[in-house]
Amino acid sequence: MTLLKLEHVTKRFAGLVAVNDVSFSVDKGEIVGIIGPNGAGKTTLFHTISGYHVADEGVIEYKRKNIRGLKPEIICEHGIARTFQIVQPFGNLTLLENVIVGAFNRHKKYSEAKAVAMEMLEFVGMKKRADVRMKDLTFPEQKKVELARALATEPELLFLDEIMSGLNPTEVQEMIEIIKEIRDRGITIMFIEHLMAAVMSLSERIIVMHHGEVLAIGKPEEVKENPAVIEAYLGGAV
Amino acid sequence: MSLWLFIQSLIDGLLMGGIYSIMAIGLTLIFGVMGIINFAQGALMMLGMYVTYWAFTLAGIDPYLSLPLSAIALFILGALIQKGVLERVMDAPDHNILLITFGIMMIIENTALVLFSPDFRSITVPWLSETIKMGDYVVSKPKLIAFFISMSVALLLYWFLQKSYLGKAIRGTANNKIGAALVGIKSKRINYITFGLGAAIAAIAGSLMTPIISISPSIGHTFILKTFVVVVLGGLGNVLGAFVGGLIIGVSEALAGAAFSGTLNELVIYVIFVLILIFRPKGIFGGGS
Amino acid sequence: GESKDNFRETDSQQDEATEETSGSEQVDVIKIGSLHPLTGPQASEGQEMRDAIQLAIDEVNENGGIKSLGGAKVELIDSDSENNPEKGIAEVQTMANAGVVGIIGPYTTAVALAATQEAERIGVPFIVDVGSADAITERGFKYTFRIQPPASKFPEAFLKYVPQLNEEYGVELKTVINAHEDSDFGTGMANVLKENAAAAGLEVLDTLPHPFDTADLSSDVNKIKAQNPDIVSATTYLNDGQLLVETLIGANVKPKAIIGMASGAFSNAKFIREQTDINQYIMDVNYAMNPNSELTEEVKKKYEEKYNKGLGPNAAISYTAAKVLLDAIERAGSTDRDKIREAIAETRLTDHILAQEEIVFDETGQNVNAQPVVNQIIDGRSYVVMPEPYKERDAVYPLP
Amino acid sequence: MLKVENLQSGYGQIQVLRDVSLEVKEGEIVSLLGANGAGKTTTLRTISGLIKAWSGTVKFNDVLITNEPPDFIVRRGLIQVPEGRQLFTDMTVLENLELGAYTPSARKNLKKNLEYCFELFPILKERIKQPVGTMSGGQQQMVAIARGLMSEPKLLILDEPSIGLSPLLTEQVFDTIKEISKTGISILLVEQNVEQALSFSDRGYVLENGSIVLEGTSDELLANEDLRKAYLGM
Amino acid sequence: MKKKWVLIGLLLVFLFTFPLYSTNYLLHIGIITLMFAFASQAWNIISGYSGQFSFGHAAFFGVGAYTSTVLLVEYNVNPWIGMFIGAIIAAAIAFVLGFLTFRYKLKGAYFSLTTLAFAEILRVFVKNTDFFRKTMGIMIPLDINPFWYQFQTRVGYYYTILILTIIITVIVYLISRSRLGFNLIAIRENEDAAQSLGVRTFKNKMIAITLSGGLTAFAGTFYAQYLLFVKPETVFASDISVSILMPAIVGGVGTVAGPIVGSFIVTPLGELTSQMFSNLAGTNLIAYGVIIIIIILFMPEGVVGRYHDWVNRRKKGNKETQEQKESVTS
Ligand SMILES: Nc1ncnc2c1ncn2[C@@H]1O[C@H](COP(=O)(O)OP(=O)(O)OP(=O)(O)O)[C@@H](O)[C@H]1O
Ligand SMILES: Nc1ncnc2c1ncn2[C@@H]1O[C@H](COP(=O)(O)OP(=O)(O)OP(=O)(O)O)[C@@H](O)[C@H]1O
Ligand SMILES: [Mg+2]
Ligand SMILES: [Mg+2]
Repeated sequence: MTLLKLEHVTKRFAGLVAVNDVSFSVDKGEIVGIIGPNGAGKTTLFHTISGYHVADEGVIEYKRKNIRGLKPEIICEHGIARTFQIVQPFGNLTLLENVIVGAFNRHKKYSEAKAVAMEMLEFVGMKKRADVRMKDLTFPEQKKVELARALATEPELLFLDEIMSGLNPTEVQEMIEIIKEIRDRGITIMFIEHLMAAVMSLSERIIVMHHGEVLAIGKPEEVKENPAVIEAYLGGAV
Repeated sequence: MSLWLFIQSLIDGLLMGGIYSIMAIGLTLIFGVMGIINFAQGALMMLGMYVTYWAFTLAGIDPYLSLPLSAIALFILGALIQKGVLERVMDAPDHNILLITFGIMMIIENTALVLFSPDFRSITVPWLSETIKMGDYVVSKPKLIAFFISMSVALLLYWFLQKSYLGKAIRGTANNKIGAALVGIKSKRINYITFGLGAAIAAIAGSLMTPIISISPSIGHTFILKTFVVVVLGGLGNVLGAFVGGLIIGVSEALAGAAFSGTLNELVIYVIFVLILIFRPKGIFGGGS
Repeated sequence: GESKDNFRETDSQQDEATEETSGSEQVDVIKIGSLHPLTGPQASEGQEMRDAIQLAIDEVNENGGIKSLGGAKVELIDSDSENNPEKGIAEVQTMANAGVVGIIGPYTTAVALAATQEAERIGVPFIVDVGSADAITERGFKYTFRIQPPASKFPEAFLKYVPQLNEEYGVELKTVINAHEDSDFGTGMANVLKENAAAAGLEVLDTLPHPFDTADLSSDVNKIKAQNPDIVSATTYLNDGQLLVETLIGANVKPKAIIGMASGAFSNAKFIREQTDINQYIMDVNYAMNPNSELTEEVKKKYEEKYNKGLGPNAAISYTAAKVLLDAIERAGSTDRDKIREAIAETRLTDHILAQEEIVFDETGQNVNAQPVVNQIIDGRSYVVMPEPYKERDAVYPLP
Repeated sequence: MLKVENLQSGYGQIQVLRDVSLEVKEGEIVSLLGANGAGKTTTLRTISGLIKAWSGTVKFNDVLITNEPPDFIVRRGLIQVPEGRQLFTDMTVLENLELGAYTPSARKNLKKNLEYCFELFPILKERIKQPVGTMSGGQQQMVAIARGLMSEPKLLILDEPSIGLSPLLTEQVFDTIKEISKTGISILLVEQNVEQALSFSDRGYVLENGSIVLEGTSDELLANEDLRKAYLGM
Repeated sequence: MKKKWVLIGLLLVFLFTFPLYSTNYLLHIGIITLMFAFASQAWNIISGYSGQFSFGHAAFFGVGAYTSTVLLVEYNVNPWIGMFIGAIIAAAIAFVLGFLTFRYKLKGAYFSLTTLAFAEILRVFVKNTDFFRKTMGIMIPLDINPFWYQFQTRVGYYYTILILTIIITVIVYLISRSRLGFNLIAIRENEDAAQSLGVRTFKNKMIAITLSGGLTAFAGTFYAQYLLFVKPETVFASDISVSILMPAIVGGVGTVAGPIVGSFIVTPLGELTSQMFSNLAGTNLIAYGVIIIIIILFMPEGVVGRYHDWVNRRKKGNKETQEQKESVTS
């Protein structure tokens, strides 16, 4: 079943086309990786889908409903959650309180929200530090809490923007497991990442962006071999 | 409204606007660039007025000659305030800084009250007291001078902030303190300079106004609210915006004063303010939404 | 109605405080309170008034204190109202607890309303020196007295005197524009002026309010210029009044007369003395000191010597208020607040410095004979030019 | 060149570093490795004077710089490209780079260094007028590195410079680091890209819970079983 | 936790029995303190919790004071009822203000200054409107009867404002633990992040400002009834706005106890300094300014924030030493 569908989506910033005529769709239960050079428009694409930017052109459908132009909070209520490439913590709140905010998306009662939040913190392995203030964490740690926070909103579709940056290979491995488990809980995932190891092992499909356009879509192996992708993005690596 | 009334009001409004501008320029530096909501700005201006007043009364120094004196004196005081107090709260939330500057205002004002007594004082400078008459229209000399100095200060400060290394360092420090430290900026010193400059400009405003109005320790109150309005109207930290914002407020106040009865002209400036902000939430030069 | 009798609190604390001072008549010091704005924009006037009260007290002390109380000395407890009603209430309380037998104050209406109400609750006599709203003495309070004439008296006097001036000097100045500060003080007078002008044969072309701390009056002056009235009348404080005159001159506006109504500038000693290049022939309908009394000269001199500033009419009123209170204490021969209140109510003071008949209070507590006179500034001095018997010299009317 | 001895520091009451000692010699590339939250960034911040050392010493070119203000340290040529980038986001790319060359010595070579940075990251030249805050994450990282280079470092400290960079650019940045190092500039590098980092470092230290638990040449470290397990996931 | 409730209980006992052993003067100070505690608590909702810093709460205070007074004087409406009508009108005005500002995403200083401008607009409007008797103000006729919100002695006023303050504190406490409260704090801390978590920022801010404005009006009515007159320059003054925000900042913004604790510091402090420095006018305000600055320098998170910090640190300290012990043994 198609969960998310983009048709000819374009987003411009004064003279610069950051996302250019992008079309693709994502099925329920998939894990889709997005890669592309810096400034290719990946984050802008996430922002556009999740309502932080309004697409200048094109159609964005989620569960057959047009969500283009809706506000981020409404899109979240529809079931799309996200994390940020540049972390957006509630710095003065504790980790628990950070996640409770997310949990309140589906739960009205404090006690319920708190229970959900605790569960999510435990899930990402941060429960121990539930009472620490968010601003006292390192960036990778904050990203984990952001993940817990996003999960606490109980989404069906989850966007992760470079959630593994700053993790060492072992930690990346752990994160990969966590993401797989999220998928196993029935949540569809789109993620942006520059760590090829992670991208290759997680993605069922990969979308490659370049200059705001989709350069290639396909299975990891196909994409890896694509000369255009190698030229623009991978270089000699991997 | 007759044509005469319209044009005369326009002239008066522009000139008064120049005064609001010069007040706002100092504030926009402190408020917009450093992020300090400085309630004490009016009190600093008041001190500038007293410097000019005493220089004139005790030593017969012309107000425009004592202008550098009051600027330097207040620069030093501003830097000391930054060093003594504000430096310690630069990272604190805005509302704390706000209350601190409120406290500073009380201290300065009441110290002036104790030292100088609450009496209203004014100076009469012979060569300034004649107005310039052009037919039926009159132009106040000290206001005209204030207008041009205000404009020059705006342009100079704009150039300084945008083009000079020190100016960039000031903006950089305001934008990211850690970043500034990591490129070798002495951010503490930069902050002394910035706050000092803001205070010095307040002093210039005060000196320019001394021939125009009577001074007393609480004179700052007359201007502070309007000055805040002008700063926001021009866009925080935008020096040219502050200048233009001052003119807008001055002119609209004068025209509304001519058109309406009562003190509704005060209403008009606030309504204009709210309207402008609604359509240009970052001030007139801040780029609309 | 009957509720008013209930208004006084029967607070044990309060009674104790009173008893302390009233129990025996062997007292060493008698305290009286002053409540004025000593900080903020009104501080200049407030401090002048406080100083005048101190002067009156010093005089009594130098002359052997309160004789009926065995020469007890009088002490001033002064307090800062910050021109804030709540603060006024608190200060009345503090002073009452400190044992004052009467309070003098407070300059602005807002504080006057709150403070007199508090004094009424406690039962401590409160003499309003300056505080203009008619309402202050219209609430049926027993402990409130007022020296200055109520606000409505000024425009009434204005409307009486101007036709007289017209007649005496054979001119027809008919049209008036009234520029006034926009608190109840100026607005109240402007209203009365507007309402009653026609009956006096005058026409009010416009009334132009401004905030007392304004920095610019060019709008108002432009409007005056555009309408060209015979008379510019003004109710102002000091700095706005001065600004008004400066702006009028700067804009080359030449009315045939500038006449203040209780102007804080045109009767201000400093303005009169120092602003000679702009103040020539400006008139003011205001309460004033009696120029023909030697006592006035003496008090003025003492005040000047002691405080190095001129005695203005506000301070003169405060001085008089203190005199009234001290006189009442002397006659009461007691520090009992009620007895003093009664003594104040029975005041008949002829030996005073104001330009008015004997000081007598009516049943509302208003000094009934309080009356404004017409002053005119001539060559750096203010003269009473109307009415008899206070008149010092002829007016220069209209402006040459 | 840089000598850190028995450094202790932390945030508020919480101690992070416990007796950290390390050394970077003239012209060396040294890697500082460690898990998330081990204290790498804290070490670098303490060296640069951004947070106070509780005890211990930092010497740079034989000058004691412990607890000197950051600008003092920067003026001596110890430059850091920090975690979180710490850019002047409201200012343009060009202004950021100009401020990079704030110290008098760096200011002299502003033009030349600017050219060098633009050569390295051509996109920055295209975007000199763009406010940095509106740039993509990777682009911002480029500005951060470029700003560091503008300062004419003698010792360049890089806290995870490859964060957010595409593989191609990561490669390029590592090449640049090698190149810089060849011009005689010493490098202290924190990287999660452990294998790659060690491949061109001379030596490395491993930090765990605020203490150095392992040190050695890159080859030694790469051969270390524990390290491979802990950081390379194998 | 338990300790906290004992503390609150003791405080309540103290507050309720206060009139028994206080003087009239202290009672007056107590009343003013509670009144600003109340208003500051209301301010706390929009400015403390959701971080939208209002400089203009005098607007709502003034509307409360004027509404009940005009209704009483002109239409003989009982102030107890007028108080609620005042709150509704203030809430409506707050709603409009919120709509104009939040709809167009005004934030930070831009929002603060707009609120200030709004208060000024109301002040200038009232002082130019005949219906409100311009600057003459309106006197409330004396009619001492609790039914008409006038009390024989201060004690009645004291209990009225005490109960109002307790009610608003309970309301704020409930908000702080509710979804609304978390949403507001999230907005304060990071609006983008809040949105990503489904927090309807506009709606929540609208609720907060409406509630805050409406509640502030109760303090206004109280003030009018206590002084028995209203004037534009006393109830719409920017001084009132400052008096409203000061307790919360000194006590700790965004905390339930902050505004109360803050008011019990700020108001009596003003009195204390003016008693102690009564010799030379102005020195009292200098002292006051100095003390306020010192408090903020040393307790940047407010007195309550400071207390929390201290408690947390103790807890954490204990835990930490425990952990260290454990790690040593293992
Ligand atoms: N500002 C701060 N206040 C309090 N604690 C902090 C602060 N910054 C970091 N910490 C804590 O100090 C410890 C060490 O942090 P540090 O940033 O040095 O780690 P790191 O090794 O750089 O990790 P990473 O790989 O995640 O960047 C962590 O537990 C972190 O939570
Ligand atoms: N608010 C904005 N205003 C102007 N330009 C912008 C804005 N946001 C992004 N851009 C530009 O749009 C382009 C795409 O940016 P985007 O953040 O989507 O890149 P990205 O693919 O996520 O890159 P990275 O991998 O570095 O994160 C970049 O050139 C960036 O500079
Ligand atoms: Mg990105
Ligand atoms: Mg780190």
